[in-house]
Amino acid sequence: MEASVSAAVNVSMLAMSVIFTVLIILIFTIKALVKLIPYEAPPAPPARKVSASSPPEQDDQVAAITASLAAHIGKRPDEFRIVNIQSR
Amino acid sequence: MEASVSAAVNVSMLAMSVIFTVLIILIFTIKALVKLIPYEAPPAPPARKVSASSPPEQDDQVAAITASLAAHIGKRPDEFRIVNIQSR
Amino acid sequence: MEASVSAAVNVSMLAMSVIFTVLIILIFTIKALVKLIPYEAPPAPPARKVSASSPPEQDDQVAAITASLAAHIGKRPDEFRIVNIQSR
Amino acid sequence: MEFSFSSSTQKIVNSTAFTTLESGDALMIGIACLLVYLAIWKKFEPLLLLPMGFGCLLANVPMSMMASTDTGGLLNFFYQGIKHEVLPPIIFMGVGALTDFGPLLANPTVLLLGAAAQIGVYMTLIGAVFLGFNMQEASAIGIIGGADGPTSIFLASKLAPHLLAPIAVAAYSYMSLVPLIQPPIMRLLTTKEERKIKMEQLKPISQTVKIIFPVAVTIVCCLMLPGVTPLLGMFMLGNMFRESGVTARLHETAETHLINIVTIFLALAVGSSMTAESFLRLETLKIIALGLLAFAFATAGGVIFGRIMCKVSGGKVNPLIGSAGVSAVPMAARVSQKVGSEEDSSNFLLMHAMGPNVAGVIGSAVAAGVFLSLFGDVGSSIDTHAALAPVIGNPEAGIQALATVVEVIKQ
Amino acid sequence: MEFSFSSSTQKIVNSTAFTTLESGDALMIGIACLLVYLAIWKKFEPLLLLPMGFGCLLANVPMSMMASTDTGGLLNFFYQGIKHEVLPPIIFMGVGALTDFGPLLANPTVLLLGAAAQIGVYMTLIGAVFLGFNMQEASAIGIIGGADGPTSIFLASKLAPHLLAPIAVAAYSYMSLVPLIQPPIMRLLTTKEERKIKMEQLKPISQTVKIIFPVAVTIVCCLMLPGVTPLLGMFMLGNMFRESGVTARLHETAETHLINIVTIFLALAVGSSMTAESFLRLETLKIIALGLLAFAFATAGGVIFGRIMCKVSGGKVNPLIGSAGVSAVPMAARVSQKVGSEEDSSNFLLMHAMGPNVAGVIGSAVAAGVFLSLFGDVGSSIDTHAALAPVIGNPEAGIQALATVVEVIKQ
Amino acid sequence: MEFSFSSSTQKIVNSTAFTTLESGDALMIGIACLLVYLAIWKKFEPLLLLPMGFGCLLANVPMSMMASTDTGGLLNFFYQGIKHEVLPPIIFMGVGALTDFGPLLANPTVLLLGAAAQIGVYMTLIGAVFLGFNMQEASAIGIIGGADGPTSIFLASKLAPHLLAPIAVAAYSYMSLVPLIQPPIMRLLTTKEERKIKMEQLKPISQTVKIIFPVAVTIVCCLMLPGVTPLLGMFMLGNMFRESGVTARLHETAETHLINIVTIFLALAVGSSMTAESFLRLETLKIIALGLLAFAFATAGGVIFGRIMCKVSGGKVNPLIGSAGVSAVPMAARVSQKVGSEEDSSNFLLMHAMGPNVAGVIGSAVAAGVFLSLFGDVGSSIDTHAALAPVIGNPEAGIQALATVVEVIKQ
Ligand code: NA
Ligand code: NA
Ligand code: NA
Repeated sequence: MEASVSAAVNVSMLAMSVIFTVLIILIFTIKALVKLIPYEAPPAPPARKVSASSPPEQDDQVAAITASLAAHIGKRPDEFRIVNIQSR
Repeated sequence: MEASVSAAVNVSMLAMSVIFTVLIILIFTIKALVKLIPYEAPPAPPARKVSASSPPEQDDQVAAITASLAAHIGKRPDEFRIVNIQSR
Repeated sequence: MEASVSAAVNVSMLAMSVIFTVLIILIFTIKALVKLIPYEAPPAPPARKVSASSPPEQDDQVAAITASLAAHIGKRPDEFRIVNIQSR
Repeated sequence: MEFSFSSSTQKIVNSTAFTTLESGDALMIGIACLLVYLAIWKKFEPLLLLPMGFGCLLANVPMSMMASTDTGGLLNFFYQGIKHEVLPPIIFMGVGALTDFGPLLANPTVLLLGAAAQIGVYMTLIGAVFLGFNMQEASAIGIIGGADGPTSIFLASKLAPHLLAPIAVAAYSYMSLVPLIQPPIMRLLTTKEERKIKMEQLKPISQTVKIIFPVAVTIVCCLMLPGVTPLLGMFMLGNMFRESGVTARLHETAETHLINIVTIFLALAVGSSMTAESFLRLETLKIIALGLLAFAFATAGGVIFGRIMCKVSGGKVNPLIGSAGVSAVPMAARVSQKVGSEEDSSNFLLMHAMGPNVAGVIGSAVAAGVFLSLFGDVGSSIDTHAALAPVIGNPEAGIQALATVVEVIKQ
Repeated sequence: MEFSFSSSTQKIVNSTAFTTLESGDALMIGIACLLVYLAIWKKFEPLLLLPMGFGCLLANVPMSMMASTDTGGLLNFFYQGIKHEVLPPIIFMGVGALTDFGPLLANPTVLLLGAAAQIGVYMTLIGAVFLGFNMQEASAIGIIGGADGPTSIFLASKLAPHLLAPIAVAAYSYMSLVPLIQPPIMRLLTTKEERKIKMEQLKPISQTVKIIFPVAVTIVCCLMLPGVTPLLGMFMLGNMFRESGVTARLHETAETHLINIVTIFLALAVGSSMTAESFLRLETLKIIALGLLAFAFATAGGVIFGRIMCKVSGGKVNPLIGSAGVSAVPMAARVSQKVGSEEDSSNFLLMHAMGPNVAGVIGSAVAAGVFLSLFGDVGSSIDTHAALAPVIGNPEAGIQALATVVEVIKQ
Repeated sequence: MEFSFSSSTQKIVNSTAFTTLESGDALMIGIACLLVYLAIWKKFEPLLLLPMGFGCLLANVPMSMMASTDTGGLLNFFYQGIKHEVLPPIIFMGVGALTDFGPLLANPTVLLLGAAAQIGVYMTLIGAVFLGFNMQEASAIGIIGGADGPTSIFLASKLAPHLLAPIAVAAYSYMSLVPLIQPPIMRLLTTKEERKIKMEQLKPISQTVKIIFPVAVTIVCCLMLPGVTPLLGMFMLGNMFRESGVTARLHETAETHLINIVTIFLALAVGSSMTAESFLRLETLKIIALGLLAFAFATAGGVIFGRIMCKVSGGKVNPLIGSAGVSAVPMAARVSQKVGSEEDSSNFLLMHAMGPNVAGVIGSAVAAGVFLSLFGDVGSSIDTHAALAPVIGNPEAGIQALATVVEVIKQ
């Protein structure tokens, strides 16, 4: 038997110390993080804008849908206008 | 040509015998199984209990929802009580 | 320095020529393809046939459903008849 | 190194595939396009034949390094998964996850139909030997009659890797042609009255039996024919995922994305082995011809044994379900249903045919196991694997024991 | 080669597994069926124990070439993924993608409970040494007390590969038994009043903190214990996929099909190492016994430290959440909830117990890291990998540095 | 072995990464955090840069065995997939499954824009040679201007593996910066009137053409430039899965979980090659600078050729769609749409820009093919693969033929 029980006890004490050391460092890291970056309630979702400045993604969608629609109804894209996309 | 047709016939007869042997053993295995474990119609789904002994999973759900709700409405979990979770 | 700028210029001119060559060949390939196989508007979806010649896939479905139903209501498959499967 | 315009041009021109394109390559590219055409417009097992055709296309571009023999190439990498028999068992796991053994368990005697349909395998074996193939090659060709892609690929990669490509192409093509090949044979070998027989409805099966069944099959079949364990064991594991009711996550993965991923790699790899050198041979034509023989005899075997069962049971078995014993799940079962309903539109054979249909899968796996017991040799497998795991332990004690026994018998 | 009917028959009979089936194989097949039974009917971690049991079944069919030691076989191929430590980290990535560190971040001191529960690891280590295992083996056995499957498999494959099978079986079995093992210990070590303590609701945590946390853990822990980087780093990467909000695709794949695929391969491979030779030993019984010890002491350690925290905090901490520090996510946290609600049905400990629960995962990973720092040796890993990448560079400068230091100390 | 408390402590302290952490490692960890920051908060190609940054973080923990050069380590294992050119083609298959060639087929002349944008590649090549890189390195750097991640990684791993990390980082970073880099160049090189041009609506394309197109591209391009077959062929296969209509299962897997899995492995592997030794060099800064040049010239090339097409077509082509020829799908097409709608909000260029956008992908693949024809050498690939498949056949007949030709020319 290569390993003795006393060695095992030594290793165990050491390892538990290391574990507590590492996790205590982690606790302080988390506490520092939480203090530095406090929780802020997420803002209420903004009301849908009806003005020209719709979000850029919707611009894409309008462009894509317009082009498809144009292809489908056989009109040039500037002969009609999509006013609003309503997601359900 | 290493292999002769007669050898092929030999092998074929042997192989068919083995296949039938194996599958017949399987037939009897299945018959034994089906006889030992007859089909039972699944019981009708039990009516939802309204009493305290709700299933353990729902306990968890109630606990989780209560904790979340508590965090949200800013009350302690014991200041209110979730009575029932209705799945849709 | 193994490579000289003049060699790089040579390689660049050559490579651009190759790229244009390959892509021009591709353009003509596409043009030929589009000419050979013109777009045809997809036919309007055919009205559901009510006659005996329902599509083969539905035959399977009717067979499977009939068999299951037979097992469930305890009748022989020929004692009843599924007339139509309506997908929603 | 000089990079003058003219020398570079020369280099590019010389490196185009046109300079080394031979007529064989061009023909193979045509065959690749044919496979793609059949897959898309004729719906010939498109999940396999489309990537297989495309792999063939890529492999036959000269200097593309995409043939299965191009060490270091992409498709050679996927090909290792066939060579080392990793991919077919994973596909079989997915097939198991997709298979419902309920109809078989409700009427286990139809396993005999799955056995009888294997006659196609052996008629083809004899035919192949007659045409000059050796025993290993003939076995790999014969199993086309098993009508199971992964089983064919698994056996071919073990017994006759040089014939893998034509065998795989034949197996999947004829599988797609089942609705054309089978009906005339079925009508020829049965009477109108037999085709009108209505079968009793199947009795329901306990879920417990469905769970125990894969374990039972594994123990029974693998103990008797250990060589088929990778294939049959994984098949049954997939079915356990399905029936156990406690491994929904694994079941879903096995029957969707895992089988799909492996199918892509396997089909590309098989396609990459379709080079002019290996495919444009007389052997390929022989295999194509033998494959048709295999399917025809398998169908006939199933139907004739169906008639026997019909007689023995006193007319309770419709012989048309016998043809489903070739497997080709679920195509062959649909054919039984269709031919039956032609005589009597109120005759519903589909569920009854599903039993012999899955029995055919087990039957061909067993047939493959018999071949592996007779002709299997793990030498090549160990050689190639040596690269992956240098610390070769004791090479397969069982085989050595077997060799010893054979030695003793010889003396 | 002759293929007379009689010689062929002889060959087939000799190649059946029955001719070489020994009682050990049969017993292992029985154990495989037991595992499958426990997985399906007792719901013992079925995602792992079902394929593990099935892998054991396949591996113990003689001549099936499915044991982890059968070079060239299918399950040997999957086993390479354990041997080279590829599969456990990928599983850990998926676990990270499934883990919510919110409760831990809201109350970070519960990390101490995750540390305290590791006492189970060390009591078991001492016990194992007492029973005659050497230090490496004892470490691998001890980590069963960490109650994390992938961590156990990862450490066992590094420190004691010959004990992998019993360690994995013990780890997953006892994890399933947590609802039986823990409650009596929890009731024994706490008073009725302590069990009734209601904890303050957790405060919400900024998403930014949740995103930074995995990076912080990786830097802090991996710099201190580099050996555990594959495991802990991938765990944290999975969590980044979850919390970052910009990698939804990767998150979904990591927590579903990727972890499922790897689970199938890993469990089959572990099962394939359960051969009679390696499993039917006295050591296995010792490991099973020590595993129970590990879970019991881990639970006790957590609960006792919970009482200390209760005292120190002036009664704000319910000691029942300490037992969740063993990990076994989320089972152990549910046990805390259940035992707590037995005393007072309005006491909701689940969320509070999730903190120590995930802390326990980090704790065992750190414990594994300590073992690797002390006993880790990459020799075998390099040997096997040599086959995959012949151009071996400098074998791990760090370890060499370490070796030098050790040399110096010895002098 | 002694395990006294003090000697063990010493061992642990010595094995922490702190003892060997050098300033380079620390700096690289900082760079890793920067990449993660850019990925999450600046949304720089997060699917790639997040795992890449995390891989860099893990690789730079000393003694973690996670660098791409650590034989036997986890990320070295994934790195083999780049080294042997397996992962980029699989990603390209997924990209093909996500690509709609409809707009390109409706207006095939825009392929010229995809060709013109490659001027960025060559201006960068010349610049790189000017800055002292050799021809292979300069080619790999130049292809950053192709604005295709997998193409860049594929070419870099073949021609200049030591520059893989900075090239990949530059390629993905600038791709994310396309909305910032392109607009000023586009406005500078076009007149207000040109930007207002409205293009005719695209005509619909037969599904049959969409199916035949990938086969046609494969045959035309791969026969002319065989070296690019793994990349372009797999790209077209993915597109076949999409358009054929008969392989929905494979299509879904290729464009979701398979590409996701491979992306995780690829990005981690690229990140793991970002070690202090390989990344903290003057070359990296040069490459970052050249990459910006590449994107700027590619944009300019596309726009200027757009003006030419505008002239030739009699004002029917809006030159703004030229910038989309750099690829960076679909970002660059969106930029065309945005800059166009700034002048006239009723101008819808997005669909028209999708044509040159996907043409740019083909264009860069062709450019990569030209480089491979000129400078490709499979030596290293064969060397490393030798380990995987010992039975090396004839090493790539085509390349040998090429070498012979080169010899002949030299004389
Ligand atoms: Na069959
Ligand atoms: Na733990
Ligand atoms: Na491009």
